[in-house]
Amino acid sequence: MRLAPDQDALDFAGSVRELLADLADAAALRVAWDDADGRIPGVWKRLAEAGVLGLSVPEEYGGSGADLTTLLAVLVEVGRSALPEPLVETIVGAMLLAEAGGVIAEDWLPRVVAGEAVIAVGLGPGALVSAAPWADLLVVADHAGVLCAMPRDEATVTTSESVDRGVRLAAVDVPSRGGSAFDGVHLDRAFDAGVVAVAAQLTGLAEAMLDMAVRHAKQREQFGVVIGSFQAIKHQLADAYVANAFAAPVVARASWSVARDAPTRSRDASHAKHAATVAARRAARTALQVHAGIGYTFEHDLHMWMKRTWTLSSLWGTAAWHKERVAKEVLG
Amino acid sequence: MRLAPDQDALDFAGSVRELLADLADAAALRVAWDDADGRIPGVWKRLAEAGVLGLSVPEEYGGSGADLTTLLAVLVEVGRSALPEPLVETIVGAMLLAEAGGVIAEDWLPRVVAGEAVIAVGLGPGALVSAAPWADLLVVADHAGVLCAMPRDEATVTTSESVDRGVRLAAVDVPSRGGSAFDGVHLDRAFDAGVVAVAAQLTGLAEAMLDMAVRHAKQREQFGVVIGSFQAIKHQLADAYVANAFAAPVVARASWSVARDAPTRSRDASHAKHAATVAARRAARTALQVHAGIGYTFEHDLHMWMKRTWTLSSLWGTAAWHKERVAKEVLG
Amino acid sequence: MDLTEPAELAAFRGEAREWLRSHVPHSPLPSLDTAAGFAAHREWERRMYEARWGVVTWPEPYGGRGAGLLEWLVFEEEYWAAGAPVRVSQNGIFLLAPTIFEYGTQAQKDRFLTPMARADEVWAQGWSEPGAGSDLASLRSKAERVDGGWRLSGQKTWSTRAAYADWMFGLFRSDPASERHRGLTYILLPLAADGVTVRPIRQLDGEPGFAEVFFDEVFVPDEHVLGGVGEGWKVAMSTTTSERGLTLRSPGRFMAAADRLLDLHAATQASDPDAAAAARGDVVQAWMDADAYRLYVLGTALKALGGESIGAESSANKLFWSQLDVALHETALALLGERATLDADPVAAPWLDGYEFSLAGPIYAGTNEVQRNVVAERVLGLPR
Amino acid sequence: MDLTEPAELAAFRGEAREWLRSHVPHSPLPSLDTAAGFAAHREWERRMYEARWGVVTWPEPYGGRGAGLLEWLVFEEEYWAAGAPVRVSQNGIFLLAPTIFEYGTQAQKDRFLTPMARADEVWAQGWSEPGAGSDLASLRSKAERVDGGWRLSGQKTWSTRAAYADWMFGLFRSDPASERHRGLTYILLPLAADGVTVRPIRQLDGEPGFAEVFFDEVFVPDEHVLGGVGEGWKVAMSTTTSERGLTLRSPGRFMAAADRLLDLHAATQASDPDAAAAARGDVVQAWMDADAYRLYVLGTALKALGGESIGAESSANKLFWSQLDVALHETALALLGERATLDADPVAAPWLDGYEFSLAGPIYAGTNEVQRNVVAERVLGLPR
Repeated sequence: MRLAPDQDALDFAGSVRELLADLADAAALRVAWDDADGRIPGVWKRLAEAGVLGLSVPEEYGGSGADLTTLLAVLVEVGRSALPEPLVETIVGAMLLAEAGGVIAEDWLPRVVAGEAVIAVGLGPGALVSAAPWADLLVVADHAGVLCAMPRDEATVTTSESVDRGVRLAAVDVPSRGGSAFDGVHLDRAFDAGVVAVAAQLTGLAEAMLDMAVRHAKQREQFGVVIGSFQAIKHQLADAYVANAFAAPVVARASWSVARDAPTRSRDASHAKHAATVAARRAARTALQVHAGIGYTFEHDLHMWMKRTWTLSSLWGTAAWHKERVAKEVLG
Repeated sequence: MRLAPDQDALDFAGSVRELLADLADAAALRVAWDDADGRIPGVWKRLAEAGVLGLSVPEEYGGSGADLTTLLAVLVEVGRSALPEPLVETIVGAMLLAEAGGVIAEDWLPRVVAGEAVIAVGLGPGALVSAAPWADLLVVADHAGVLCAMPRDEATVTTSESVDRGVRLAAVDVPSRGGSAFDGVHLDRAFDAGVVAVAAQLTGLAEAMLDMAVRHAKQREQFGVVIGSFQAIKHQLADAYVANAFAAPVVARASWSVARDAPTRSRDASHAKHAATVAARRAARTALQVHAGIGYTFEHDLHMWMKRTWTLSSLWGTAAWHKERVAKEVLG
Repeated sequence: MDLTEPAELAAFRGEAREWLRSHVPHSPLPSLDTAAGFAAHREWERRMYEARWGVVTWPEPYGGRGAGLLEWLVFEEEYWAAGAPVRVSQNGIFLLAPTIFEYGTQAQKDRFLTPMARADEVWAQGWSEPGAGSDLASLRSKAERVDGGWRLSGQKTWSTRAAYADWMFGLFRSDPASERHRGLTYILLPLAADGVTVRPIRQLDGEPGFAEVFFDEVFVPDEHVLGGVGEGWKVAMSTTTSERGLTLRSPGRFMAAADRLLDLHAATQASDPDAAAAARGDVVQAWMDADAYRLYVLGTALKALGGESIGAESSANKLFWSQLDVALHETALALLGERATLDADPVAAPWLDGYEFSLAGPIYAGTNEVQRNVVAERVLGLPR
Repeated sequence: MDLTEPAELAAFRGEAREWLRSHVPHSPLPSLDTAAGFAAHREWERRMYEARWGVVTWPEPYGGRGAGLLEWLVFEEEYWAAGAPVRVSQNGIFLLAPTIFEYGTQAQKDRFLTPMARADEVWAQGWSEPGAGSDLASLRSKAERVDGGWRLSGQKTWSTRAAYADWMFGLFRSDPASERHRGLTYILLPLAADGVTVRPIRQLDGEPGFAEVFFDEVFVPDEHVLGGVGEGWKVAMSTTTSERGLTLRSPGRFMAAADRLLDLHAATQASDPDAAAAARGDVVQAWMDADAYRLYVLGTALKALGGESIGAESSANKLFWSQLDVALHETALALLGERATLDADPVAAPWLDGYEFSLAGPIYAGTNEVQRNVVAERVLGLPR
């Protein structure tokens, strides 16, 4: 038994971490935030070259055919770097295409693997489609509620500005008879995969914010000592650490449940998103309080991580939505 | 304007505090707890002599005709001493009798004022009647749901043992055609009066527990210093203090709303019980954590205050019940 | 006990409500953190002042109404309930003015109060320094004695409003040999003075809500010292007590926010009943807490009017409102669901702004960690 | 990643479940804190031991099954799910035995382990003293060198089970000149020895769950020293690490409690739907937290089996389970409403007992304040 990614997956995630530290550090992130496009030039292609984009695509389409448990550690790293790239959306979209098969899969999946196509998906309780303005292909419901895929320029995409400049959220309006309808795909499973992927990012975000806060607490002096020596600082950091440490295995288990399509899949996915959201929001609040004034500035990096936390909290179902989903399973 | 009892009422409560410190200190309480009866001998009579029992009884029945705002400070003192006497029940019962008037009021109210009669009442959401085993007169609903008054020995009173040995909780079964039916009394108002009275006791309990904890924190040494010098201790005591400090004016306002039968009476009463319950339970948890091992013993006095807090939390509607009552008013 | 609003107070409330109803701008002013918005807010303050609603607590000769604490609370309730703009003059009229009334010379009162109240001169605060935040007494910006005045050097930070303000009040170390709370002097200076550099700092929301201010041999004449030389800490404490206490965060503001939260909940009940149901407990808790805050402040005000000192209660106050404000806005964001971060959405944006603003609450005017120490030590008597 | 239960583990689970189903007493045993209850619990341990379910992690020669960590977790899940009695031998088999296996001589193993496992000898712990609680290193009970052994004097307190136990293990200061963690020795002694006085202390629930133990020149022979003289702190730490970590509060206990909470919620849904609705969020939170605790412990166990050291993670562990346990029981009391304090009510009483017991969680085995320091300092690397 193992409740952690395999060593190979961890090693792979380690290499992605290095790649991101190199290409997508806080400075690069800041540039992307100021840019109209909002993405970090070149990273997507490099993620493709590193094999990240093809990781969960079946081998017949040029991918590695791995499952969500293998992607998990990569997603934590993506969260840790607050990366503004449409990874989750593309992974989930690719999962649906692979399941649908046929021409559409043959057309698009090799392009996903090569880093030449971005997919955005509209699943779950929300109306906004994350990454739609960046997408080449949209997988969304039409007016009749039928899921279909179409190139982005065949739909009407209306972007809503977010305080998190590293995402693009949009309403998507689909023409009545546009796109290719999907048959026989497991929407719920794809949704749960996205939910767990976002939860993994949230645990990474929380780790990064706590790291920043701990570093600050070790350096910042007040009353003649570093503030990290005060119990008031220690204890709030300890509590935030514990919350995230206990969310992580819940997220890991959910990745397994999704990969195996376990009977508890939806419950486990929702538990993961709830726990990870609560822990990450707590980490954000704690990190801000520990940083105090400096953390409240746009100049300090923390706010980009906080705002990413807020966005991922509100997408793919809020904490309350997921808690109620667990409650329905557990309590009826 | 004044959001505090009048000076007269405060002075009166001060004298009650002295009386209780004298007759009903922790040692007396402990004796009562070990006693089969569970009351402190002589205190009821002394409360009558001091005018506490007649305080809210109309003058025509030998009382002082004061309202709940005047009783408020006394009830806080009663809470502070964790007094095991049926004060709230008798006050509310007397309020109903006075409103009903007639023979029953003429019979019983002078005896209440003289400390010769205890009343227990069955109002609100619960099925248990507090103080019923101690009561001379019961004011409860019969099988048809009609409120009626009858001497205790005409009903079947089945006591349930409580971890709080300073209360007596019982199920009361009323014979079909027993007692005198009440007409034209405002049950809801009487219930709200009881709710606010209990809330006032809870703020007093919280104050007493925080006082104990602060005293302990100033004396107990660990790691070579008194534990009250640790931020971990300071901050939890500060938070518990703040919660109770903000409950107190809510309780005071509710006493006014009940006294004036304000349109917001029920909402204010429920807000008071909710806020006071949450604050007192927090004070109990904090006091126990600060005392640590010694607070966990039966020998230390703290547990009697904690258990009184638990009982008063669960009677006259729980915090959740009252919160929902506020929600229904505020949110619909 | 008596909670009936006296007739005069009710009349005052009616008058304020009437004026606000007919004068509060129908659509929100542009953001205070832009030049245009700053000007629009100055203009609003001027209209308030001219109608004698700008500084109701000040004496009549200075444009006020000599309003007492209760009237002030009532005015604030009406002000925020009317959806009126945030007060660009806040630092001056609520924080500095009480200090000028207490310690200022007649000449200083004549010079500063009216332009302050008319928002012709907007004030920024100069407390914190890069090395002196929670530990304010460790500040190092200095004032050197020169002929006829003082020469300032050093740096202040987190100076609210300084990006567009005209004047600053703050503490400077006038005795180079002094330490901690001693040897400080309270000084007023124009931000346009030679040697002053204001570097706006963008806040969480990306706007320059505060600034760093650098002093390079800035001359300030003696008449701009408030209170005695070396008495700065004592003088400043009267301001920071106001800041933390009654006059910084009036209950009216939270009551108005709680009422808006009820509206948001009602709207969500129609659009997303599950979200509304899940947030029900938090919504009513926020409303109850705003109500409790109103009552606590009212009780404190009535005690103060009765001659009791309020002291460390303002720390309890600050802990409560800052936590209430964060929780209230967290609840709103939960109700907004996926729209929570849309900062151009007309429904979501004010809540998001409010949330970002609320996050500063547990930090500024003494972090909540410091306030808990104050409550523990000064109210509960625990050892330092 | 692989969360499939291996076939051998599933078989072990099945065997345990089967035995428990047919042997767990149908009605609860009398309270452990009465003489009769203590005897009944000893008897239950004896039956467990005889069926080789008493000490599953011990090597077979000592009556165990050589079970690994995963089997132990599975056994605990089954044990608590079956509603089996609390373990009167817990101090011995979970806290002392690992230390004996690590530091004991062969003679000590032979002398102590079997009677411990059969509950013929029940062990109490001797850590805390009146002046040494959170600050355990300040303990002062002393062991003086005498011919052939040691003479103990002083006092221990909060000694769980000591009211009815047979033996005690604990730390004594054997070097009178030593301070803090140095100069301590780990000693085993019979509570029936001359000079030992046990004064039971009634806990919150009124029962003598722990005791003070006084030592008046108590002689203990050399062979009852565990580990080296003066090495007591190091030897003891292996026990307290177990206590705080995996082997004190197994997830199975909380999972069983969470499952009972679901039942209580379902029952309340019928009798008091408003109360059930109000507690819905807290009930599912308790269930999720129990599930998270199970997963965290499983993850830690798997890491430990993979050769990683677990160290300070046990502090995070203790913070989580102790808070979960209190919250879970608070929720149950909220569901019980006015019955919450009825300690003779068959539905309410176990929850009330459980609540009282849960309140000790944040205190014993190192207060949560101490644990937060440990997490902050040893995991996050903040300065002491």
